Amino acid sequence: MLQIEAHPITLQYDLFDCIQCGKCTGGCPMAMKTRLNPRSIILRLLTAGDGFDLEGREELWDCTTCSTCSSRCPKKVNPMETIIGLRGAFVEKGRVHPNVKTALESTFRQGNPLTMPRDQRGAWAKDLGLKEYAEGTEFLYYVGCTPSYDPRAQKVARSLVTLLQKAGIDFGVLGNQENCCGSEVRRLGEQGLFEMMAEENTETYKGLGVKKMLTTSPHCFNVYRNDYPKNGMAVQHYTQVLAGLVEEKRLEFSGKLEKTITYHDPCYLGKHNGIFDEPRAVLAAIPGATLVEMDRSRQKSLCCEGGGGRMWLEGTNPSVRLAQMRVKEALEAGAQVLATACPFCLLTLDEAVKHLNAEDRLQVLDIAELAAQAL
Amino acid sequence: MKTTIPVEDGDVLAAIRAFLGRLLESGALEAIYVPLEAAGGAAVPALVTDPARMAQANPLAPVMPINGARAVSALTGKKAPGRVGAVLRSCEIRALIELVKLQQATLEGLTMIGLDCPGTFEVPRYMERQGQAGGGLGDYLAAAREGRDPGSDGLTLRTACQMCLHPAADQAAIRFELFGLDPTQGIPVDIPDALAEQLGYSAASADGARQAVLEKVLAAHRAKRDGALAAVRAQMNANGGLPSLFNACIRCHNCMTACPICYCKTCLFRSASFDHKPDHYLSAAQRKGALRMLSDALLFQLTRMNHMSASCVGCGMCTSTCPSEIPVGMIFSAVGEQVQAAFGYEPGRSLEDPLPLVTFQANEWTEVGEAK
Amino acid sequence: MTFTPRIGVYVCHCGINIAATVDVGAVTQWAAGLPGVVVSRDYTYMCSDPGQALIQNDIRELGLNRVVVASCSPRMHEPTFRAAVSAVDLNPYCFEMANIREQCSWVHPAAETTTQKAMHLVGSAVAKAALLQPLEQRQAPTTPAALVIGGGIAGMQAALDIADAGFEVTLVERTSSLGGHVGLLHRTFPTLEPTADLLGAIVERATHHERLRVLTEAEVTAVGGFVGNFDVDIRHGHEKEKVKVGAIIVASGFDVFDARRRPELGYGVYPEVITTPEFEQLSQSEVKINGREPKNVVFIQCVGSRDQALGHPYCSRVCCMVTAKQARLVRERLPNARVTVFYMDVRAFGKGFEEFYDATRQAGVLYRRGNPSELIRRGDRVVVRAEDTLLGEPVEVEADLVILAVGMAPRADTDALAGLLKLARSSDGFFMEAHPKLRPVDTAMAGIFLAGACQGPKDITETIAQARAAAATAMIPLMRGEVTVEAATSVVDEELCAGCGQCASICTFGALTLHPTKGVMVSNAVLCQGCGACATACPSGAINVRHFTFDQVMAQINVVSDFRAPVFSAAPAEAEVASPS
Amino acid sequence: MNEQPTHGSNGRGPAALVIGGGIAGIQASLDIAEAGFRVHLVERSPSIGGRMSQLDKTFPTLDCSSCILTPKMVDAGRHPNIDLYTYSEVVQVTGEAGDFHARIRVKPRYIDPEKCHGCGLCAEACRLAGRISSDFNAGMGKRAAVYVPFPQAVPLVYTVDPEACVYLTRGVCGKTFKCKDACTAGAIDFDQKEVFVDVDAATIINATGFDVFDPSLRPELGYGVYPHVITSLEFERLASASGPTAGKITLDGTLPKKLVFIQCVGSRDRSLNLPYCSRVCCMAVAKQAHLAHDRIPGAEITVFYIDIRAFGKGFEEFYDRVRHEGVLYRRGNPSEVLRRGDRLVVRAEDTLLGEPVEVEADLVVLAVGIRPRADAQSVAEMLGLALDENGFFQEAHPKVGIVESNRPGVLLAGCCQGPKDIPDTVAHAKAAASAALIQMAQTQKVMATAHAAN
Repeated sequence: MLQIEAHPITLQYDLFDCIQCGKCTGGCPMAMKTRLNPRSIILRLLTAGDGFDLEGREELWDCTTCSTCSSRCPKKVNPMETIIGLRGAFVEKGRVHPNVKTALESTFRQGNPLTMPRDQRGAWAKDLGLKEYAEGTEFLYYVGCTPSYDPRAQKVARSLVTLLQKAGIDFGVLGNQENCCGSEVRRLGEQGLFEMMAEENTETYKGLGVKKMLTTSPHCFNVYRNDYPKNGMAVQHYTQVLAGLVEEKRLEFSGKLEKTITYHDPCYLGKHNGIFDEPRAVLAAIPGATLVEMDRSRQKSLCCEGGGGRMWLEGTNPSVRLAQMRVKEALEAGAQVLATACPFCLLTLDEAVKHLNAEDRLQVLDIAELAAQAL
Repeated sequence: MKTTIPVEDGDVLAAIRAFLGRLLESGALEAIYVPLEAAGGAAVPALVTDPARMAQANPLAPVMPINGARAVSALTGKKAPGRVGAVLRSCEIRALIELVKLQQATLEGLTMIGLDCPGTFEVPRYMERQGQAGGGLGDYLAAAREGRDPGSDGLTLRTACQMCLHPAADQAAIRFELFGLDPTQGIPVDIPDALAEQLGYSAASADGARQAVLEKVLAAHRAKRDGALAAVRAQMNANGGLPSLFNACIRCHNCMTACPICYCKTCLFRSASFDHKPDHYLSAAQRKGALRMLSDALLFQLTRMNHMSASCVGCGMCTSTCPSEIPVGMIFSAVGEQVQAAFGYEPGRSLEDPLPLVTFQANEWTEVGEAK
Repeated sequence: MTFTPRIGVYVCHCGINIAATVDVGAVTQWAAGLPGVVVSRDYTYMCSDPGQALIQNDIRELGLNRVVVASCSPRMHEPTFRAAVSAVDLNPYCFEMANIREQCSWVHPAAETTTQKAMHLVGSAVAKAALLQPLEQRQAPTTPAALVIGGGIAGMQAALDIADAGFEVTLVERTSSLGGHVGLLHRTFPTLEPTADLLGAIVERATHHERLRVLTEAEVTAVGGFVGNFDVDIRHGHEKEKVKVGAIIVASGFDVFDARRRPELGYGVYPEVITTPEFEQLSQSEVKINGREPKNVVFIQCVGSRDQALGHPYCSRVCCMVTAKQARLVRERLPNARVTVFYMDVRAFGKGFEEFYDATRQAGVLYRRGNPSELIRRGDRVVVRAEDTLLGEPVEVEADLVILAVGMAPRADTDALAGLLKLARSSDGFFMEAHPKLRPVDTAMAGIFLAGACQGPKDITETIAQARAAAATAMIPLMRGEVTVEAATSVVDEELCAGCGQCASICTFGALTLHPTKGVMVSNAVLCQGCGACATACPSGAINVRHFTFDQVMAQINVVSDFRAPVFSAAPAEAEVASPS
Repeated sequence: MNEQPTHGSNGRGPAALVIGGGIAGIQASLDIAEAGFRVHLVERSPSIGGRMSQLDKTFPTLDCSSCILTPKMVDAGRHPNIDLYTYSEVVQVTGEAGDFHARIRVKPRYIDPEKCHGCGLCAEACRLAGRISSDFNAGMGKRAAVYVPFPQAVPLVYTVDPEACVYLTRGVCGKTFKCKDACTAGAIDFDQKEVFVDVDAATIINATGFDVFDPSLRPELGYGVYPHVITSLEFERLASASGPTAGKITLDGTLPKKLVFIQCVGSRDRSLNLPYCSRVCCMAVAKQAHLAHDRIPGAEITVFYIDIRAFGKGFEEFYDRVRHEGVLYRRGNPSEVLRRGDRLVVRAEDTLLGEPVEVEADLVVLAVGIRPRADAQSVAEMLGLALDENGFFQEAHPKVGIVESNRPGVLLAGCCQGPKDIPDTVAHAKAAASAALIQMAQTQKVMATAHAAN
């Protein structure tokens, strides 16, 4: 039995506003392949009187927090946050998947959920001669855990650094001092740890007088922009910075890239924050590249199933993988390169291509890598 | 565009006088409002049409007998009589912008000539020193160059100027930059392109240290301001409160006459509504046991505060004209600052910002009545 | 010679309503001692004929020049007593009421303090009465003509009604033809009859009515004056003309919601996705999409309505029935096509609507409760992804024709028209009516009325009803031939006014304007409702509201703010104290 | 139109006959009278005001109903162009458009309206004081045999209830008439007889209003069996300050903790041959749920519905607000109400949960639908009007002829033509007034030329 009080949750998340219209479940990518049904959860919370039993509701961990439900709700209810809240109840009672427990402890101790040592964080960039961030530098480049430690994702960070240097951007990094932004910690329901990290990081950035920040991952960008306490810091995703540079002609591509590319909108860039055009502007500026759009793009992009802590959770129905569906769609669209702008998408789509052994027909690359190739 | 006016052997005033003269000679302007030097070193505000008279012009005189906004309002009314110029300090320009919003003046046909304002002294103190207050013009400009307080030999700037946060006249069409001025490089001036061609000036950017000096002056003024306002607010909340501050008020209404924002033809307190009948005073006294005679002294101050606190630009004229030396300007700035913050309104910033009382938002002031 | 007030005070028992908690006798006796009072009486029912006769006899015999009645709220019987005093040649504005019922006896227990409060209220009315000035209620003649803005069904119906009643009407229509949105319809619910002849009859009457002048490709450029005497500038083609009218009816209609603002529904991207207005056109010819007759038709409700995220929280009221009607048309034209309707609530509320909705389902239209989340492409078909909330599971419905039931939105140029006529807009962006329940066609501006969807989404029946209601209200000033100009309105003292315009910005009725040459503000007595907001806003105290002047109000405040208990005047009142006859 | 219409109170000139003194009749009469024509307003009950006077608050603005209705009643009662016939009914109508002749039966009040000031002393003295159930309060309040329906009645004249008064039913009432002795104005007169008045009218407006569905026709909901099952009109009277409980929502002195509202009782119900939607109940329930939430701290309120029809201006926003305040809307049409211990249980299927549910309730409120007047058939015959298949008066055309009836010159206003809420009723009544004004303006011109001719 895992009984919780339903009424306080209905008030905290304004669930009474819900008119049960089903738009959330209708668009939810996980509802097609698992028992996850946001609308039904809300109704069961509303009608549960005081006791609501979380026992056996594993599908709550299937949610990828892609925010399709919350972004489309006509009554501005937030089913995604409600699910995150319910995950908090699991965490409080210690009932979490072992992978999640390890990831949370690792973040607490090592400042990253990948159980990697803190003093290795800056290692990827040791030969790139990057500047330690000091007050007065225009940008803080916040690298993020996956691009710092994961070999495949490190390539993205390196490409991005090359681009920034080429465009003469004044930026610095925190190297080993950089701490996890806590985005996935909050999505996994560990609100306490997240708030502690948010305060700590904010103090660090305030101490350093950071005015502008750019991130590799849309998840870090989203958490600094929407979840952190207002600290007067202007945060941008790197595709926004690159799009600006391309437009101001401060970054030109001399090389050629004769490839048909299709762009997968990462949920935390598109659906969460409405950034659809900047990534496409960068791709369009690459000489020789032809851009094709998949049907499910922009607001209708299909989630790669990597967000919301799903990098550490298989989910209740691993037989069907959204990433594989996405790869098929890319192939159908006639693309040779599946471009994206998020380390999680990169890894999950890359794995899906390997799983469908389609490496010869389709390459998964980050926009930073494509842009760097075309320099 | 930015240009510089040549200065022969360091005489900044002469250069400015020449510039103003050329404005009239070239026909760019028919008349210019600018203070003229008069007997005893006084600087008397005047409307000059003869270029020759510009020889006595002294816009740098660190004194402000009247707030120029009042003069320009009278001069322009609903429509400027012709191509007129006005040499104005920042607080005069900002007051004028408020008057335009109150339909008491217009900027059509008016060319505002703004000066960086290092500050002004009280008129009597300035007169006592035959115009040499603060060691005369040279020391005054030197203080402006280094961003120091030009006060010296026991004489300090008017408190309003010591705490002024807008020494630069940003809204003016022509802007003279005096902070960080190195006369040898000429006076940096911002002029509209058309006028520059007419007068034969070409673009030239002087990389003066103005910005740094301006920052220094602002920092000093901000510190002085915070201290002064905190003091007067403490007094307001002490026993006796706000009314006690006006115990010395003698109802001369000088502050109302000098204030650029008080535009009423006849103040309510001078109209028939306030010459009460005898039994009014008696019954009021019977009610309260004792009645301050004449009963409307405090009501006048509160009503004036209510009418103009949103537009108070902090020029300090009210303090300067108060015979009882009540810090009226300080009190009105302390209240005005809070009122303006509450409406997110900065008087004199731009014509586009509507007056707070004229705008209505459906869900404004939801917390009225509850203790903050 | 100086004016000496001779005031009569009449305190009413109102049966037991006042007498139960207020010592009416004590109040009457106390009032007798007030300055200027020559007679003080009390009576059980002052509003009755004998009560009024008391006043009239005293005016004649004692030469009263001011009268105060202490009884109920002025809203109840001020007109009654004003008529009574003017019947004996005392100016109606020399009469003042003290409300000692709603503001005293009905809200306080029977106690000494209640009587004292009544005394204060009477004393305050007497103090004001001494300062009252006679005022005249003028009548302003009205021009027996009307202007209607908008040539849709609302505008035409309103114009026809006023013209039928015998008045000249000018109708201004922006486009080149009459009919508005109804002109684009093919069939209408709940009778499924063709709209062509329905509308045709009205357009026919409108174009051939002897007293109705229709100006197409025309628009109103300026409106001056006030109720009964508007002068309107109209641009017709490229020449201008001026028209003088007594009333204006706004029937400017609505815009269709742009479905592109819900990108995930694929409008403008997938050719298979059209809107209900577009289907209405399509249904008049061959129903073909991509060259072939659709087999699976899906309707989606509430596109752009009931959607706070898009700033359209309101219901557009007509789309449920439009969808039902079009579903029937599809069943009629494509018998073997499957028709599904995705809905949240089916709002078939009007007469015959629920029966029509039943018949639609019986005709084989499948209603599924769910608000579709997105449309995706699958081969040559489009797939509607939604949750069937009654099945409790997400579903994917293939379709080769998807029809979006788009809502109604305020017209893009509402701002311009609102500025022209100084009309307010409600939070949903449509024009705001004076009172949502009891004055649905009036606006805050006297003489300007609303008809049709410009005030909020409506179907044809309700549009016709509201148009005729607007016509009826507009006919009143035209038929009376005059408009009563209330006397208690604002007046500007030109000596004090500095022309700063603060009063104009506060006045919601647009009654204050800057005099073109004198640079002082001028108040329009017809538009002014006497609310007094301008008087409080004026820094110079230059504005006074007649009958509520600064001195009169200060006199009342002086009495009321005198908190000492009113003591019975020891000296015998020289006024005659009469007990009830 | 050149010459001014010679109408007004000089007797000549066309007049309108308005049957029914509810908000529809009042609004139509005021518009016609304001335009300068005469109106005969006939109301069957002792006071004008109709159903609206029984309401506490109105949606979506939550105005108090009497605050916005009373001024209009006073205006109608006092308007020089309106002849008010209350406690009267039209018994016969002849003639045709422009020239109708109607006979009005003025029922005896046994009280002289000229003398009575509505002071209420007679009611206090009456032997049956507090023993007659008040139909104004939907049978919940008590009154005497002599009464005014509600304090703001217009005209404020008392009426002796012929079926209740001991003297009128049994010929004698104790040794002395307690009421007559108490009356200081000498207004009580038991010899009063009914009077017939003939009036002419150019046009007739039928604004006879509606009745409310009797939920005992749905026995499984337990109305009439369980005292804590009431109709929405009864709930309105409980919530009203002038009602039997002065606004306290209670039947037995205690505040109900759990309330369940049931929509569509007697509407959208083909089994009772009531297929139509009564249009107003969704918003009425939303408003009542809000009132319950406001006045009963910690109340748990559930509304069972099929479709929520919040279609009017500001309705959806009001519906959003009520849900936001914590009223739980559950989709399902309850099939029965049972007693379990001292509480009631509402059994229904929550069709979104897809399973049957039982909800406990201290108070069950049935949103009863709108029915045509019981005597609609006889009124129709008297006026020569047709009724539609649901028993409401048939309009000439559902889209463009909504105020005209099948008989030229006779117009329809308000709920007699079909269920409407207050704003739609006011618009409909004003539309009828417009048609009437057109008719009278044309009759006016005919009479003027006729006069000129002879």
